[in-house]
Amino acid sequence: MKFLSFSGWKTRMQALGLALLVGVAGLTGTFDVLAQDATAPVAEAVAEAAAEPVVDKGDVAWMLTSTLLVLLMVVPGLALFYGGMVRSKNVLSVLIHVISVFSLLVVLWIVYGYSLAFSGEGAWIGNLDKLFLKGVTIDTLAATFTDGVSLPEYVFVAFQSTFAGITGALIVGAFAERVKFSAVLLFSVIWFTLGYLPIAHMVWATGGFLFERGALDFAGGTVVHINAGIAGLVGAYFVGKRVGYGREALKPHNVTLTFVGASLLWVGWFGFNAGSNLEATAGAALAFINTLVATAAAVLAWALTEKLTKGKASALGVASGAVAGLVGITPAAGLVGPLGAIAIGLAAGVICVWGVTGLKKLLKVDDTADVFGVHAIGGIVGAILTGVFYAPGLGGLGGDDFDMGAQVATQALGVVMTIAWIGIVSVVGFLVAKLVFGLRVSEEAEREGLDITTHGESAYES
Amino acid sequence: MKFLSFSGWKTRMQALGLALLVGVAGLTGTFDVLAQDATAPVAEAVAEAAAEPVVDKGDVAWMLTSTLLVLLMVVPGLALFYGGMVRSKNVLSVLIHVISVFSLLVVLWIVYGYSLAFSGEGAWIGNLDKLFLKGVTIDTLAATFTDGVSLPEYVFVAFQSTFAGITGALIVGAFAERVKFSAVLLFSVIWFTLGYLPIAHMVWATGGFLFERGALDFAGGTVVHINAGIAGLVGAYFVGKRVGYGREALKPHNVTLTFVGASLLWVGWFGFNAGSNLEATAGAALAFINTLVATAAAVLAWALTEKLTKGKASALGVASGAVAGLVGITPAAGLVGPLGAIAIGLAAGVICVWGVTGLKKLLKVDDTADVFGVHAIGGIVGAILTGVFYAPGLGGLGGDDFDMGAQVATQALGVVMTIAWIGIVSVVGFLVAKLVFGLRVSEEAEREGLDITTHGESAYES
Amino acid sequence: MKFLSFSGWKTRMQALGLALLVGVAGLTGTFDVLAQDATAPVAEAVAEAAAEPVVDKGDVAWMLTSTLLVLLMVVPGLALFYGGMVRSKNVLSVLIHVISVFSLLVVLWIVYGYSLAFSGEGAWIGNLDKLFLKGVTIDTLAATFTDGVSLPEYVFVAFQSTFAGITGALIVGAFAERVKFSAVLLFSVIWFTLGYLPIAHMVWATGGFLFERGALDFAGGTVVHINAGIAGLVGAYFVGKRVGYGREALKPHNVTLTFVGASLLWVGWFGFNAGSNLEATAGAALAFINTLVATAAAVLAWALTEKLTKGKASALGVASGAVAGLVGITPAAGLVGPLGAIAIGLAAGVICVWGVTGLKKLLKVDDTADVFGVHAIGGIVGAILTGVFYAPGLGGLGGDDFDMGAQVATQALGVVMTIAWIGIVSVVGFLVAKLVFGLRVSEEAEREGLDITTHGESAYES
Amino acid sequence: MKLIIAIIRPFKLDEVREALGEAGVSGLTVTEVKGFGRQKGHTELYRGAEYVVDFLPKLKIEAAVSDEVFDAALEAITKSAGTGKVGDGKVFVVALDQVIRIRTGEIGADAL
Amino acid sequence: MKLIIAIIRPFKLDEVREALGEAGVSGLTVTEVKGFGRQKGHTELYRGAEYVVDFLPKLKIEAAVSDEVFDAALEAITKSAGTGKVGDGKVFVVALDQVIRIRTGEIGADAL
Amino acid sequence: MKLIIAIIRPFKLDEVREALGEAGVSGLTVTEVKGFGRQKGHTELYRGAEYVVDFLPKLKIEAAVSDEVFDAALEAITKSAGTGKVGDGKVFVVALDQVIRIRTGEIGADAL
Ligand SMILES: Nc1ncnc2c1ncn2[C@@H]1O[C@H](COP(=O)(O)OP(=O)(O)O)[C@@H](O)[C@H]1O
Ligand SMILES: Nc1ncnc2c1ncn2[C@@H]1O[C@H](COP(=O)(O)OP(=O)(O)O)[C@@H](O)[C@H]1O
Ligand SMILES: Nc1ncnc2c1ncn2[C@@H]1O[C@H](COP(=O)(O)OP(=O)(O)O)[C@@H](O)[C@H]1O
Repeated sequence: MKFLSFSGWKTRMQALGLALLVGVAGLTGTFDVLAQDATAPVAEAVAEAAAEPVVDKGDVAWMLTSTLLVLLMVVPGLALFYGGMVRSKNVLSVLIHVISVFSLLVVLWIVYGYSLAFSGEGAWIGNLDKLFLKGVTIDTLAATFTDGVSLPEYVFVAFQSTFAGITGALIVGAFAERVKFSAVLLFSVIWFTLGYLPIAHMVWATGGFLFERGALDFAGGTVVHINAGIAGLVGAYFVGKRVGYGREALKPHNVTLTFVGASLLWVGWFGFNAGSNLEATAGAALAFINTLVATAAAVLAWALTEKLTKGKASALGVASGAVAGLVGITPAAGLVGPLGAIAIGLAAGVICVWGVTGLKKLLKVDDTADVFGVHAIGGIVGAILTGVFYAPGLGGLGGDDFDMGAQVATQALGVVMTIAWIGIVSVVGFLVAKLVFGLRVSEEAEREGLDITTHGESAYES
Repeated sequence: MKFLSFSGWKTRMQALGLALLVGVAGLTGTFDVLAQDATAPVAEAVAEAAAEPVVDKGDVAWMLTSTLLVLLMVVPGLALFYGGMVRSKNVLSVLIHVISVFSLLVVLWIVYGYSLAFSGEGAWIGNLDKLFLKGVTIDTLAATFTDGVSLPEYVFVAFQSTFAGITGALIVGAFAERVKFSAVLLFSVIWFTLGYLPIAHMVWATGGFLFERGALDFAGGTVVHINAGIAGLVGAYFVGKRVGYGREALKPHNVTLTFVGASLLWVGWFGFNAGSNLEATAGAALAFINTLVATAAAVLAWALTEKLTKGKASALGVASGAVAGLVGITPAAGLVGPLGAIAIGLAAGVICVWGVTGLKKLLKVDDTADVFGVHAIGGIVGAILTGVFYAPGLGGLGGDDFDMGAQVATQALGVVMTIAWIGIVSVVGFLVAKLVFGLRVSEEAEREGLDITTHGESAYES
Repeated sequence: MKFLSFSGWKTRMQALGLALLVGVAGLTGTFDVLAQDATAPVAEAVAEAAAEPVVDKGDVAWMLTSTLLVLLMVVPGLALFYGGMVRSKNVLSVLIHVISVFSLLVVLWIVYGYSLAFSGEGAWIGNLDKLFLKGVTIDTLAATFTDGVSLPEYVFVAFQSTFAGITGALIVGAFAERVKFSAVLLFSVIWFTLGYLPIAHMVWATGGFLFERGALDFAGGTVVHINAGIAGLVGAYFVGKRVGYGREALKPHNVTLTFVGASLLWVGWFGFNAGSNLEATAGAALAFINTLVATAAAVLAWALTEKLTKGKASALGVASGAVAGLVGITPAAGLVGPLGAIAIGLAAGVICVWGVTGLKKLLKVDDTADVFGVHAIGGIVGAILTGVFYAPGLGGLGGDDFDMGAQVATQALGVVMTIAWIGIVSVVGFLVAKLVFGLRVSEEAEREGLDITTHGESAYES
Repeated sequence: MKLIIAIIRPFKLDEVREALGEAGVSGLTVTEVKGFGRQKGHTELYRGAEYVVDFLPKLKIEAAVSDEVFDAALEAITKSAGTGKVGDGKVFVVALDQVIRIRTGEIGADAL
Repeated sequence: MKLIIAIIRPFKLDEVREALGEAGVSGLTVTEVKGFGRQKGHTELYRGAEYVVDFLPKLKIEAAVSDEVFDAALEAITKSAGTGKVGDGKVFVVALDQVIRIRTGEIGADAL
Repeated sequence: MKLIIAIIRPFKLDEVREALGEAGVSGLTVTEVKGFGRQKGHTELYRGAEYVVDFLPKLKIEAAVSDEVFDAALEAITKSAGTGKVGDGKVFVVALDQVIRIRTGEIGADAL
């Protein structure tokens, strides 16, 4: 296993990268100890054996619905969630970043992403056999978690493409309001290729390193949220703070939009979480109800935490709480019971308040939309607690031989590997983007706003 | 049957309560006359007998979709519908009320709501056997209206939880812009426990008082809309009028948002209405097309009524017309034919214009978002007309022995019982909330706006 | 195949009408040459034979979902897409036009639309056997493209009603900000009756002129988009330019809303395109993934074209690009492979930039929301390219005997017929509306804005 | 002629307008402004940051008045706009050289 | 030097700006305001309530001018802003004590 | 007493406010305005049309000051608002006849 080397920008980043490397190396030694049978219900990407696999139209209906729900999460969901949080002079730039990165990654997914993620059974990455969807036709199938039950492969390709797309789009919230559009696009390609595809393969594909070790990640807590949160954090460091940060009030220009965005994220997330069951069964229903109640609990938890610590519960708070709950329940969605889900939602809601306040201050970073504080922190909370509430005694679906300690260790391994891998890839990505295009617009352009200066228009007129 | 007694706050409220009590008492005497076999297609909550019940993935797909559509109705749908109608200084408070009440009730639904509503076959309320969803697992099933066809119980729990949540959220529109957040939350819990759960049980659960009498309420005209409308009306009286009401122009700050909200209510309502069929069959399709055409008819009816009576058809009007039509068709959705649905839509559209203008003036109440004028009035129109257009001769699904007079009487009974029960519970709820927290913010806080004073933020910045 | 020349303005329109008539007559003579077996997978409206047709609940679930997605496209999708593009003093009028026209057409669909479009097998129009949905019940079925697989007829009626509704609603964007509301409604009825119903019948119904000739139009490229684009263009000519056009900056008042609208159009379009498969099969999945990737490609293509030609990629551009891609892929959705879809998306993205800039200047027309430049141009690009990428060698589903030249000619025939037919009908419709109500509000009312002057309200208050 | 410029609390607009009307002032022009002064703003919370909102929403009323009604106008404003709490606002008076009614070309007091 | 303050109809802005430009006025500042005067507003309908909108959207133009161009500027405005209907607006003139261009520190007419 | 009217770049507000505070000015009123002057606006693109945005967003600051602090206030503004690039804005000074504090009825310099 080789990692890319890189050289100085901020020594802080180097230190971080090195520390992560060491951490991973250390953990790698414990893999055999932690390893256990991959009994977790994760996808065998494409059916190969399975005599006469059956395709059920109910599954197809649900999975198509789920796929479009993930699109709904991105546009307009995420775009509004982020767009409302920036100043009105930058809202269009955020919308453009979100839709462009998503579009770009969806196209790249067809070109080589799907193949590298889901074709072949290597430990770290797939192969290029399905470049340009070669061999994928209206007749090919993809396996579900149930033997003998398949989906049209196009369904699986489409569903997974939206996961890649949303992960990339999540990142851009961290350095909004000052980043160069070209740099965002270049970074996205690098991160997608070297970061997202390997992690997705490792976690979800047969033969994948973490998949084989039994790491539980029902719908993408590590692959999507920790991943995006870390890449965002690195980006926020590299791009630097906004002009006026810490002095002026850099307020959301439209909290209503942010609320709408959070609401659509909640609605769409059922596709994300219950769709990850790949079938319209009671398992999907469990993932569904967990996604409902964990989020509700997190909304209440965030509001209460704000009320107790600051005296007032805010709308930005309930919106953030919803997202925190959603992130937290993602890895656990189909694996824990509703009470476990409520517990995870409460934990994510409370801890992420700290993620966007105390921790954020500690990190001295200007993460515009708190991608790190919500997605990475909430993702870590969820990943670890999945290992806890999977326990049958706590209402989870784990078997009688479930070993909580071992599972939590495996979960931690997944978290640390993702942090390390994505941390390094992100550093590389931003360094390259910096060299090629530069990362920031001029201070004058930033003052005037990216909408006018980069995109030639302003969002609002009377 | 005992009702709670209460004493004075506004004599007006007492009089109302008493009148309702008397009305109910009178009607109760006629129950046996009205009673008939419960042939109406309403749910037996949980399958018990049914040798080898079948779960169809198509049903699961549709019901999961329906459930998330109801969530879409609440956030962002209802939140925007109401949020656009208030002044910009209060929009966030409305959004927070809607999402918090919904979240709270969904969590309480898991804790004791589902059990009290759907476990056990009492006439007035269920039992506590399924507290904390005890005994509900990935393997338990819930019955549909078709013998031998079941759903995973989690689907039913989730679907029904959103009904409870939206009903509570609907109420808050009536006293927006001046109510205390804490009072809203406390009232919601009281109303949910003493009001919503009994009514839902009575109407939808086997053994329920109205269920057994054959009251028709396909998707919740009484349980949801009349219920919310009455609670809202009582709340608007108790909380009192907004400062400046009647003198200043208390205008919607953003009619576009209200329009978007109404649109999403329309879209989501298919989950509400066609989802209430519990299966993806022609019955769902009938409920679906009725929900489409009744609403279209109501939009046109409201616009035309405004044009004729005021000279101009407004956007707030078409948005309100859509909601009125949706409310009106709710109890009838799967029971009448498309022409009956158009008739109901036209009636609801025209009559609710009066509900929010003439009647509102008569009542001398400041119902901010016209929860009473649209949801209670539209709900009553729909409940009664369901008894009419259910007639086979009018395109409805009623059998050949259908007796319109008896059915309309049964429908009226359901309406009156709901009004009485919820009226009393709401009075209790608001009295308690008044005692504990007080109902209103200070006049100064009201002037400055709840967003800043209660929630510490403002919605819009440039 | 000849194109028409014309001169003059009022005379120009007259000439256009005449020329179109002549053109159609001329083209009709070539039909037999172009005709070929109707192997295209288009719907037989209602099952008649089919011993024991099967209804699958998965299909019902998907088709109900698809139908509501088309509603989502209209309200709030299209309403916001257009509403954001006009000035704030006219936004409500646009919202009202969109929802009213949709509502009106949905009701008319029940009254006579469905019958004229899908009952009977004439070449040009159906019959009146199903007036007021006579004979349509909860037990009647509609055929799908697969023998022996049916849908409840109500599903088909509802699905198709939304197509009629959205097509009418699309038109109103072309002459927004100055047209009379009454004229819009009257025109819509004329155009629906004489324009939409015949074209829908010709293209989609058994016996229909174009259907029998094998014109490929998977989801309505001609029936919906070229149709709406042409009607819009004619309307923009008839209604005339906005006051100030060409001198003042008539800017979108809220590009964020337009972006949200475009996003919801994308999300909803899966119902439109993948729903047109009528079953939840791999065919729907193909239409689905094509709708995803073509749009993504068009977003990138439009942005890049703007960047290269104007120096800056705009948000209005990516939003328009998404819609252009969606329009382009519509006729091809279930017929080409994903790479073909990407190609179509790229083509539509690039060419429609010209449609809304260069071509628009040439036409000297004030098409407020560029209905012609995006829907007609994108529709033509898509219709023609469907004939290209249907080729099996290019990844399409065409058989081995596929003849690209002949198919493209058939496609062109469909395009020209639609342009001619709708051109003439629109001229008639606007002339009648002009005579009856007049087409434009007064200049003073236009200056003050339609919201206040026609609808008695303003959208935004503080 | 004088130009009276008054900064008032937004919710006082209707009262002030009526009072001015009674004092004989027939027209006025209103602008939404943000005011900074002794009155303390609320604290707003955003993720990880608190801002004291120094600038409070106020309305600026401008009314051109003839010398005859000037005193009555001043009194009308000060009476109708006050609440007695910090932040009630200020009235500024500036001499007007000239007034023209665009529609008619009338000048001076006739134009008011 | 004078400060010309004109209240005009919003759609007249471009015409007025051009006219002022021709009259030799090189800069101006525009504010969105609400005007109350003789012109009647429309009635707006909201559920169960009708409001007469007294306050109509207007634009306020402020232009500081030197004494040389003053007369031409006044005429430019009154000519270009008129429609002859009630609500065309007013022009107010105030004496300017001083003008400074921030960028250069120039003062007086040079700063205009 | 003088009324200082300054047109500045929006992002300079905080600096100017602080500078004025140090100069002894305790209150001010801010309006969002659009300015037209030498500074060129950006070109905005809309479908098939390009518009040069002549009017740029500026802030107008109005501060009533006593004669004592007048000079310091002027200097504070010109120093804190400048960037040296075209578009920094202007300061206009108008004589104030009277100032009244609504809350207390104080008049003149006491009211500031
Ligand atoms: N010197 C000043 N110049 C211009 N505006 C002022 C001045 N002082 C106060 N204001 C305006 O008056 C408003 C009220 O002033 P403030 O000091 O808060 O209370 P009060 O008027 O009761 O003393 C401020 O918000 C500001 O808009
Ligand atoms: N005395 C005044 N002081 C300040 N502004 C005024 C005054 N009178 C009128 N205005 C402004 O001028 C606008 C037009 O005035 P109005 O009386 O409606 O028509 P006209 O100018 O044609 O007489 C008003 O809307 C208001 O903004
Ligand atoms: N004569 C004027 N009257 C009123 N406002 C003016 C005048 N000239 C300039 N301004 C205002 O000052 C702003 C800056 O002026 P500009 O000519 O662009 O740059 P500078 O102040 O650096 O010379 C303008 O946008 C406008 O708001």
